[in-house]
Amino acid sequence: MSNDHDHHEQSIWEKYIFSVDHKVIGMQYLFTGMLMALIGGFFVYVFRMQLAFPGAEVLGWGIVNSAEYNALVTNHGSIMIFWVAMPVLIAAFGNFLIPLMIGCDDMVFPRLNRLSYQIFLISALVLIASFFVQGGGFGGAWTAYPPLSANANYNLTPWGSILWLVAVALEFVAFLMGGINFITTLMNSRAPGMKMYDIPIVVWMIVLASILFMASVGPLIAGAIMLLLDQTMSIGFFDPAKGGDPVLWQHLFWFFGHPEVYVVLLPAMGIVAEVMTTFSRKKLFAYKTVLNTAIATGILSFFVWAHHQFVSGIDPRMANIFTVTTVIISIPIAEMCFVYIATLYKGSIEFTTAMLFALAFLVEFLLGGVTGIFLGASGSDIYFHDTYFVLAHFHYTFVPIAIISVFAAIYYWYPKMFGRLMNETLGKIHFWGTVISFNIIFIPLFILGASGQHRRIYNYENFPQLATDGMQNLRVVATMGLIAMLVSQIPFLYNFVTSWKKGKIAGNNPWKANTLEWVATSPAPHGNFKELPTCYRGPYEYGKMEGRKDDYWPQNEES
Amino acid sequence: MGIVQPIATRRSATGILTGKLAVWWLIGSEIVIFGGLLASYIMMRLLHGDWANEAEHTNVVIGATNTFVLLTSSLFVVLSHYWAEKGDRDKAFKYMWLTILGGALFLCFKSYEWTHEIAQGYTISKSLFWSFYYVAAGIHGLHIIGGVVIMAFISFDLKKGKNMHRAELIGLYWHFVDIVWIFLFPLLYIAK
Amino acid sequence: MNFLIEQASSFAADIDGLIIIIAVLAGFWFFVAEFVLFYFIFKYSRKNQAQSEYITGEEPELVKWVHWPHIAVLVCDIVIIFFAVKVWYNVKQDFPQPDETIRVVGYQWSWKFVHPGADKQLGTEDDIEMIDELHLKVNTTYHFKLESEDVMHSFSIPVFRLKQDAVPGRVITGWFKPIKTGQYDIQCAEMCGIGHGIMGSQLYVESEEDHNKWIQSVNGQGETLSQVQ
Amino acid sequence: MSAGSSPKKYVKVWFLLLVLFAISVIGPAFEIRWLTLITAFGIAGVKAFVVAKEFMHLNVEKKIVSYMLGSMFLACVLFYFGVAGDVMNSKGQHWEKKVYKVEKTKASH
Repeated sequence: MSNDHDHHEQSIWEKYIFSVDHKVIGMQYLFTGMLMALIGGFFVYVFRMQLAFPGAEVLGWGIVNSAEYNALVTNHGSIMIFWVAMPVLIAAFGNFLIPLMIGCDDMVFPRLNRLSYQIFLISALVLIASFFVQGGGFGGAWTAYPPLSANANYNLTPWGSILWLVAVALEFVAFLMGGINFITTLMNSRAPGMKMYDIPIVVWMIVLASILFMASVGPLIAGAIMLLLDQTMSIGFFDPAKGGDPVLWQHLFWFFGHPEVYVVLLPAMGIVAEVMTTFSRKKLFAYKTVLNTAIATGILSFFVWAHHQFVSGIDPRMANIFTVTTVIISIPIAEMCFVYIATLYKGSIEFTTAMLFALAFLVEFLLGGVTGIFLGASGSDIYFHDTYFVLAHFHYTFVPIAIISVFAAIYYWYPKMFGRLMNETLGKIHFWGTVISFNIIFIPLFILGASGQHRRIYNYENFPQLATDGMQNLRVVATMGLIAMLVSQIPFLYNFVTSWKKGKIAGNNPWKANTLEWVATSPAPHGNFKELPTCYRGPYEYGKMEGRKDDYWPQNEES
Repeated sequence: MGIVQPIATRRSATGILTGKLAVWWLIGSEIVIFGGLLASYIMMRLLHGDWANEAEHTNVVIGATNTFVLLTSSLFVVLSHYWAEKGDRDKAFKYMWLTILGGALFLCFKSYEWTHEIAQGYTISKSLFWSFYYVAAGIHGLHIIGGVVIMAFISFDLKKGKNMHRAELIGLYWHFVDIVWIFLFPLLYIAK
Repeated sequence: MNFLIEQASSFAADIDGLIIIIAVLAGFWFFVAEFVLFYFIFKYSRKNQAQSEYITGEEPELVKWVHWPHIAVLVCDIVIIFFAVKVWYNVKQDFPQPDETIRVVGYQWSWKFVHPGADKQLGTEDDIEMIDELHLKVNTTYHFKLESEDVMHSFSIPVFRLKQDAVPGRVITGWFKPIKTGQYDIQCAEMCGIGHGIMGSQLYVESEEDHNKWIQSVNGQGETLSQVQ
Repeated sequence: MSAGSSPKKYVKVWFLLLVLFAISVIGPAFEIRWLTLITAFGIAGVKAFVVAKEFMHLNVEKKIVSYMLGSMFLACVLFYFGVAGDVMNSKGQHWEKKVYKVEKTKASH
């Protein structure tokens, strides 16, 4: 059936600002996420300079006092998770890819899709506003443990904490609405002939992530309302003097917190699966195993949350249950990594920038996953909890998830978004600059953490055992690594902007991939396909197949 | 700017209408929100035995009548859905407005109840029981208001015989709000 | 491989032992996976392998290569769980009889330590309250009663491998037994506001007679607000 | 989606709900703890099932919907049992809550 979709020429206002096209909304999320990443990156530059050169004036900020330091640390964490990782990984690539990859013309609810971006934009503006209010930005860590977050005379940021909480709550609402849109679209609007196991893994992962998010965020939304009342009307849900219990907030937060990290992990694994299979020309090793381990990880992720609270006041007997479930959850993830590595076996790997980033994801994420076992085992967590070892662990998982796999996705789908290829040499410079400096930052932080340096401390000169020259040099090395990593983003931004007009024309299928988005023209028009495609086979038919000249077999081709 | 409904919305690989599937997922997300709040309330309630003294002052009579009102309005919305399914515009419209009346009645009783309780000094910050009472019943009340407003819009469509399937969608939402109240009523009013 | 800092309490060696076990087991699988990954990257680059093969991943002889490592990882995990729970039980659940009990109170931006004084009984008027200074006798088993007066703090002595959050509204008991004399840091490990970074305290583990000498010297003077270095 | 045979059926279901509702109000009046528990809370569960099955047509709906709603409810139950140990108790292994004197207003009988 022909697709009589676009009928009248839309004004700029309709086409870009108030668009209901899933691709434009995807780009809006992507640009907002990248802008917030710059802000988060600036924050980490400022407070790492303070750590490397305590008390010195930081270029571009001035003297960093302890309240500012806490606000910078808190909002670096909040921005990078809620306003960079989730919007870019789930909303930007979810919106852009899901309709294209399952062969339909748009999300099922275009206006709900636009509304969820608008609420997300408001949440980002509310968060930015929280830095300019009296008392400055909220400084009580992104976990916002009460009574510090609930009581203004404890956190000394009366407006900052309220605005931070409202921003996070709005962001949850935006992603609940977005999630319902994604899940319903995948369930109902698949191309004819696309059976469950023909759906590309990245689409599966993004929708699984939306389901995990929806099922885990509920209690925290109730918790956010309770905390908001504590902050504004000093009600006392979490104030022990009034009968409340601060540990209740910790449970509400981490019941959401841990499924949340799998919510951002799964789309990243999906992106790596797409990029890796295309550039190694290899069928994904055991598609069903990847899918089943993803679902198993998702379900298990609801049973592990209290490993964040081993020493934070929960009953020691509970800790034993959670250490068992936490160490067990490393099984499905290890299985998924083994299967990804097995996909490369007997492949023919072409080292494009996207492929380099996908491989770097696997290399780096393995170290992130392995160091997590030190923290999941309750015994060793007594020592490592809230040290820089924890910080290095979750950066070895979050940076590959939110930065490295996102770069792989941008280099891979840029031709489909803008119709032109990004420059490969600039891409390689950007790749080596980012990955090498990333390791220079966080290997020293592992060592610092193992020698007892705790997180969020503004100035280590107060602790003689931490103020040794050796440790201070490690902090300087880490800060130099960070500056190198930020500087090496310049070739990427330059490449991103100039390739818009000056990149090589890409054509529909530059990478010779199978999935349906490469059937549409690049950039795809409103309504995506002239003829909505039918799906005949799985998305990963790569490799030498008898009777076929090419080493790939697009999903929509009949023969 | 007329938005053309995408073809995606008309597809139904699962056999469930897209709109209804979305409402089921909305109800799923609401279960976890109310569930988290009520779980926290139950735990605190088991800790603080003395809340039973506070709960003495809740008005069980109004709570019971509100339960009756919501049960009846659930009946009306399912009848409205029944007649909408049969294509009878007027009956669907009539029962939808009876449901809206039920919702409005519920809100009137609640506001009467709350004004008296606050007048007697049982405000939200009197004690933690009352905080949970006002937060839980308050969020539920907001959901009733949302439901009533949406039902009004849908009833005008029903009158014109457009989007008749939406009667069932708002009916599902309304039944869910009724079920939440079915659990709220014993937890807040009865547990003495 | 004393990669970590010195062990100044009785259970520090247990925790370090667990860390080494995990390092060996997890590290082994890490290097195996990285080696295989890099081996595939170099062996199957387009230069060496022009044409890729069609492998579904359901072939038994290939699945075997993923299945057995998967089982081995499960076995390693069970070993890790066993040792982790054992260490956790000894440190956080099964407490030896205390020789002395102290009180530790965290408040916005200092630690207050209440020593039992000469009579070794808390709550008597010869108790010694110290701000940001904790004096302990080596080789004696201490119980500490931890509480917080305002927000979440975390009582952490890295050289003891000790950490326990101070939760407002709760009194949490823990134990330790110093085995080395010396002066060490005490840190706050939970974000507690703008002074979180200056909440450091000094721990003095003294021999028997030094400790008694110290008790005589401060006897009855109560709080001594020593300046933080 | 057939909306059931006739309106009469729904009125009967409504009546059943009213009966259950009456029991759940009368039961607690006897002030017997276990009776209150069964009537008030047990019947609430039954009413919820009746509304879900009859009015929301979950009995004829696709199975996946009931599995989804059930798993969301299980998430809440899991949350409850994971957290109750700390919040519900006033003391546990090596910890106890400092009970603050929340001014107890004796109910004026």
